[in-house]
Amino acid sequence: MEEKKTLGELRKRFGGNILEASAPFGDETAVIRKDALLQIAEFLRNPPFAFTMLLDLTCVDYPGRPDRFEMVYHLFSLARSERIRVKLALPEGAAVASLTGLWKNADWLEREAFDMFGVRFEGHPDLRRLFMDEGFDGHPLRKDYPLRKRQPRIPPRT
Amino acid sequence: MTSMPGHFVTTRFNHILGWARKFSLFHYPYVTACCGMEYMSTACAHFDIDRFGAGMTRFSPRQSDLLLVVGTVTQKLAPVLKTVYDQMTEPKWVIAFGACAVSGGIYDNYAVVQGIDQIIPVDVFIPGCPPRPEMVLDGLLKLQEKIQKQEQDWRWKKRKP
Amino acid sequence: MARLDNESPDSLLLQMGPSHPAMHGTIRIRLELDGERILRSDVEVGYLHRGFEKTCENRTYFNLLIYTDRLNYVSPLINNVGYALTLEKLMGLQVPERAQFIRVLMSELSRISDHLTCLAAMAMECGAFTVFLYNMKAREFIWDVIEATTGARMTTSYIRVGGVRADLHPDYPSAVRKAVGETRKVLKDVHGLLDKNKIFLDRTRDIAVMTPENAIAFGWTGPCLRSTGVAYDVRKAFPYLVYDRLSFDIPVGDRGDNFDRYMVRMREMEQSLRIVEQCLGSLPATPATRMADDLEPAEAILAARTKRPRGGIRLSPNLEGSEKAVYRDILAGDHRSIVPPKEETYASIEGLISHFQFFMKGHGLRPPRGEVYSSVEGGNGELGFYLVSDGSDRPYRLHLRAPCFHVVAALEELIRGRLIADVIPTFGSMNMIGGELDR
Amino acid sequence: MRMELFFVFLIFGLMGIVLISMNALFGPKKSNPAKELPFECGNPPFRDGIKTFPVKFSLVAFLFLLFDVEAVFFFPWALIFKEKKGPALAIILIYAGVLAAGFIYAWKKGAFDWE
Repeated sequence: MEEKKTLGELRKRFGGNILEASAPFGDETAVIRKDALLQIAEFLRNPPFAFTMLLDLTCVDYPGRPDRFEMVYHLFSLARSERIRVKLALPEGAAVASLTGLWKNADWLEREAFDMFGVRFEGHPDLRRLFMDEGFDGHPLRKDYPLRKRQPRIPPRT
Repeated sequence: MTSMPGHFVTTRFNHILGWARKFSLFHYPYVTACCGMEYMSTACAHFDIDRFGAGMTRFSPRQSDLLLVVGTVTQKLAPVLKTVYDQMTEPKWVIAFGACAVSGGIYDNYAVVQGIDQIIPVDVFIPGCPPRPEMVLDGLLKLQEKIQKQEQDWRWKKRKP
Repeated sequence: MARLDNESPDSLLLQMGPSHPAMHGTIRIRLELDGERILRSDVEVGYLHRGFEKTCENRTYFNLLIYTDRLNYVSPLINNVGYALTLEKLMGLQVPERAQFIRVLMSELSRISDHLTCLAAMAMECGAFTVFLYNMKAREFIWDVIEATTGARMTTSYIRVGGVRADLHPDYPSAVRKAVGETRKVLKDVHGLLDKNKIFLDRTRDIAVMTPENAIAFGWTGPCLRSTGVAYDVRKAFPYLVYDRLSFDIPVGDRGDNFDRYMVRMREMEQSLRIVEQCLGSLPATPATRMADDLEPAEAILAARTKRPRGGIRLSPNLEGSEKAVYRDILAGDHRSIVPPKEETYASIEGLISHFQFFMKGHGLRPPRGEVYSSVEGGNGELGFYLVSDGSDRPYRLHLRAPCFHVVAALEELIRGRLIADVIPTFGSMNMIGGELDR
Repeated sequence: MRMELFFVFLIFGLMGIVLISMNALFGPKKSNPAKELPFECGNPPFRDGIKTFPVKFSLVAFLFLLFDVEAVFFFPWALIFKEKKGPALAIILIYAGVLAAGFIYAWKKGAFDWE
C-alpha cells in the first residue's frame, strides 16, 4: 500500500514529533508537534517524497480546546500525484514557524491566516492584513467574532 | 412636467434639456462582482445597451453622467465608491445593479455594505441576483423616464427665492 | 503600505486602483515607477472579501449551495460540483450514472464560458474589442443551454448533493449541438484574429515568463501551470465523476508567458467541446419522461385529505413536473439527504413529512463528524474544498482552496522590471476572479 | 470653389462654438472637496502631485511634435496638387525624403524604444 509508506516513513523518521497518523476518508493526515513543523516540511519537500507544492494553508478555531487554533497544511507531490495533510495544534497568542522559506505562496496564505485568525508567523517578511483593511480590529473568522459586526470605514449617509 | 407659473419657456426648455440628457447617458461601469458578467451580456451585441443611447462606456468619473454600481460593495470598497461618486460631474445619476448593490443581497455579514444607498443617493434599483439583461434595460428605461420628468438644473437658472 | 514606504525620491508612484477597467474592479496595484519601468509594486486584494467562510458557518449544508455559485462566478457549475463532491465523499453517497454524465456536461460547458470570458477581457484590455464581442456572442449560446436546463443563466445552484436538480430538457441535444457549433466558429475566428496578430504578439510573447519550478513554488495549478509545461490536471491526476471514461488530452504550453496562457486556454476549450460531444453520445437514457396527466395539484391535495388519490399528479413539465419517473436516475440517497419529488410531497403523507423534515432546523443534511479535502479542476485550477463537520447540519469550518489566489500571488514578481503596459495582459491572462480570490 | 470652402468652414466653426458654449452655459457647476482631488481610481491621492518627470517622456513628445507637424503640411499640398502636377511632386518628395532620413536616424539611434 503506497500511501501507508509516507506516514510510516514519517513515523519512523520523526517518531516523537508525530502525534498521530491516520487516513480518514482516504486523506492521509499527520498531526505533528508545533516545533517540528520546519523540519518535517523540509523533509517532505525534498526528493524522496517530493511534496513540491503547498496546496493550501488554513486554520481552524476550536475555542473549547486548550490549544485553541489548529493549523492545517495540505501538501501535494506532483511527481507521485499524492496529497498529505499536516496538522498542528497552536495555543492562542503563540507563533508558528513561517513556511515562506520553503514555498512562495505561503506568504499570502499566512497573511490571510493572520488576518482572519490572528495567528502570528515567525520569519514572515511582511505580516499584515490581506483582506480586511488596516483599520479593522479583531479577526473575523474566529468563532467569537459576531457575524454581523460591521466596522464601516466611512459614516453612513444621513 | 412641473409647470412653474409664468415660465412657459422654462417648461419647454426643461423638456428639451431632459430629452437631450436622457438619450445621451455616458455610464461609468463600477463593476466588482458576479453582476459584472450580466453587465457584459447587457453591454454586448446580444442585448445591446447602446440601443437606448447609454452604450458609451467612460472609465473616468469626469466624463460620465451615470454611475452604474454593478455587484457587491464591501466595507473596504465603500470609500472608493464615495470618492468616485463625489468626483462625478453634475448632472449625475446612480443605478444600483443587482441585489448586492440594492440591499447587500445574500451577504448579510461583517464585510458587505447593506445597500449602496447607505453611502450615495441612488436613482434606480435593479433587483435580481444577477438581474437578467432585460431587467437591466428596463431599469435604464425607468431612469430615462425619471430624467425626462425631473426638473432640470442648469447654471444660469433663476433660483426660486 | 509597508512595502512602498521608503521609495526613492525621484520615482513616480502610481495607483492602479480598484475602480479601474483592467483591474476587474477588485484589485489595487501600487506601482513605484522609473518612467515607464516598474521598480516595485504592492498588490492589494480583499476588495471583494464577502465573508464566504464565515457566512457558511451560519448556514445549513443545503442553503449553502447558493454561496458556492458566487465563488468563481464565471464558471459557477464547477463550484457546485466541487462542493457536492466534497459532501458526497464525506457521506459516502454514490451518484447515479446519468447524474454524473449531466454533471460533466454542465461543468465542461461552464469551463468553456469561463475561458471565453477570461480571453474576452484579456483581448479587450489589449485593444482587440472584436474578440470581446465574438466571445460574448458564443457565451450567450452556451448560457442559453445552461438556462434551458437549470433555469438560470449563471447562478444556477443546479447541482445538488446526491445528483442534479432536474433532468435535461427534451430537446437538449439540438440545443447543445447548436452551442458547440457556434463556439467552434467563434474559436476559429479568434484564432485567426489573435494568433499571428503582431500587436497581440508584441504585447504577450515572452512577457511575464514563468518557469515551471517557480510556478510550482507559487502553488500554481490549472491553465497557468500548464502554460509553463507542467501537465497537471485534476481530471487526469485524480479522476472524478466519469472523466476516466472520456478521452481528452491536456494542452501544455512551452514558455509560460502570456501568449502561452492564452493558447492553453484556447486549446482547452476545444478539448472541452470534445468532452461535451462525447457526453452527448453516451448519456444513459432514462424511461420516457411521462407527463403525469391525471389530477391538478389543487384537486390532489383536496383528494388526499379524504383518501389516497388514485392517479398521478399533473404538474407543469418544467422543473417540478413529472419528476418521480426520473428521480432515481438523477438523484441518489435516502430521504435524509435529498428532497423528495414533488408528486410524493403532494400525494403521500410520508413525502410531506420527509419534505418538511428536510428543511427543519437541525434535521436536514447532516454528514457524519470528520474532515475531508476534495478538489475538482476549476476554470483556473485546482478548486479544493476543505470541510470540517461536527455532525450538526451546519459546517464547522469550510475553507476554499482558490486557484487564482496563488496565481495572483505571483503578480508582483512577474511585473517587476517590466513596463506599465505589460501589467494589463499579464493580469488579464491570470483570470483573477474576485469572488474566488477574496472569498 | 472658394464659396463652398467658406461655407464649410463657417458651418463647422459655428457647430463647434455652439456645442462648447451650450456645455459651458447649461452644465451645472457644483463643487465639493473631493472634486478638486486628482482621480486616482477612487483612492485618496498617494502623494502631493508628481514632482519629477523622467526626460524620456520629453523625447517622445518632441518626436511626436516633429512628425505630426510634418503630416500637417501634406494637406495644403494635396489641395494644389491638381494644378501643379510635376513640380509639386518633386517638392513633396524632397520634403518627405529629408524627414524620412531624420526618422531612420532616430530609429537607428534607438529613440523609439524605451530602454
